[in-house]
Amino acid sequence: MVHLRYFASLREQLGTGEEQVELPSNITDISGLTRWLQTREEPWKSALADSRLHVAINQEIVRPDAPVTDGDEVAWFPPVTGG
Amino acid sequence: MVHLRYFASLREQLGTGEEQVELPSNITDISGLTRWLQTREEPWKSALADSRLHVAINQEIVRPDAPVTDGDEVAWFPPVTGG
Amino acid sequence: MIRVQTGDFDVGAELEQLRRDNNGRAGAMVSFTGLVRDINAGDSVSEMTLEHYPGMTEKALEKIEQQANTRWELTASLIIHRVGALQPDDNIVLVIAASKHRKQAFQACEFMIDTLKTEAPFWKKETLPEGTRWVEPGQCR
Amino acid sequence: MIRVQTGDFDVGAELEQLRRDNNGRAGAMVSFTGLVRDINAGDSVSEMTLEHYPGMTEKALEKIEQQANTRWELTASLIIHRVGALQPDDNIVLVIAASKHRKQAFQACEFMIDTLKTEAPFWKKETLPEGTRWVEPGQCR
Repeated sequence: MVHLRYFASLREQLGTGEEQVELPSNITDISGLTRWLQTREEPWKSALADSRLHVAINQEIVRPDAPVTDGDEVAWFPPVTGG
Repeated sequence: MVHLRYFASLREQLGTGEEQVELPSNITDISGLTRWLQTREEPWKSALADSRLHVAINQEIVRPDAPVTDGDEVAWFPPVTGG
Repeated sequence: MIRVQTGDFDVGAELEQLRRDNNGRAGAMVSFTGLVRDINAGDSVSEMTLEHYPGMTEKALEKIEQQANTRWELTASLIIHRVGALQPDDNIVLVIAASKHRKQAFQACEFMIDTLKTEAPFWKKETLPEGTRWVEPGQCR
Repeated sequence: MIRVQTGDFDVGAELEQLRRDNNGRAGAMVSFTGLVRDINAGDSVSEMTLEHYPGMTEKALEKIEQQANTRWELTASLIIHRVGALQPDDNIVLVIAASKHRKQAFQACEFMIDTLKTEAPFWKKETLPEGTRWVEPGQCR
């Protein structure tokens, strides 16, 4: 299982903040995981197509080719605007 | 009359913080006034010879060639160290 | 030290605490306070909600504070960021850097708030007369 | 606003007052607090006395504040400087700049304290175990 999290405007677009999913065996990195989630019906495809989205694995920002493994917490979110 | 003021280490060296003096008629600028005060006995000569001293006329920093006129307040002091 | 909290903070009390911890060693303290503005991008803001990523937020702030302490010689530092619903004029964020040298305190404080604004997982949502909107990066301060 | 005073100041209260005066317009407030250090140039300091040039001091601080408000877009600013006898860890000086934009607040605050340190007529005298000495420029912070 991987723990998926969505924040801010993305969370609102998707209508969910988090979910647990079984990681398909052919998915090994963030790009693959994002593409797999985009095979869901809209708004998944368009919402996750935003190139400005950041991804974190286990609460550290990573690049799209970062490997994903079972047990990871993976988060997608728009550019940050705190402070 | 001009009102002369001395601050900080200079005040301590001279043993006085202020005085009123009659401006000699041949003195027209700060350089002249400083040289005239240096004709007093020591420590005046050496204390006022310090090239790092600043001079203010009527509470504005001026250069040595600034004109002095009757009624002015003239102050000598070492480099400032506030803040 | 870092804190993420819904409640307000007291800038004076935080500065005083750091001053006491420093007890004569600091010389210079620089604080940055970020406040909710009543106008943003030309629109009137009646409320702001700050969402964050619990867990990652704390890690990000700790990393920022650590980087500042590595790059500059600080005697103390602090980052506090609020989350949840805020009103115009409310405190949002407080960053303090204390050092023997004022340049170091200024640079470290500015580094921490600049880095926080691009790297810490906070998102602002504004309530305007027409409804709500998420703040875009660079749109705010 | 500028103030020269023998008594202490309360950084939190001053920030709070400026924040209230700004009421939603500021967004960013930067404060600099200068404190008496217990060690200067390697020597232990037990007391510090600040002498100033009454009248000129106020003019100099007002000019510095005015310059900052000309160069940067500030919603509020404040300079407070203490004079007289101070102990280690005591507040010496407080500079606050408030602006819509944090860069402007940082730059204006740093400009005011930097300029104050070279142009405002204050002189520090330290009491050391061996006696007293006047602080030399550049020797302190």
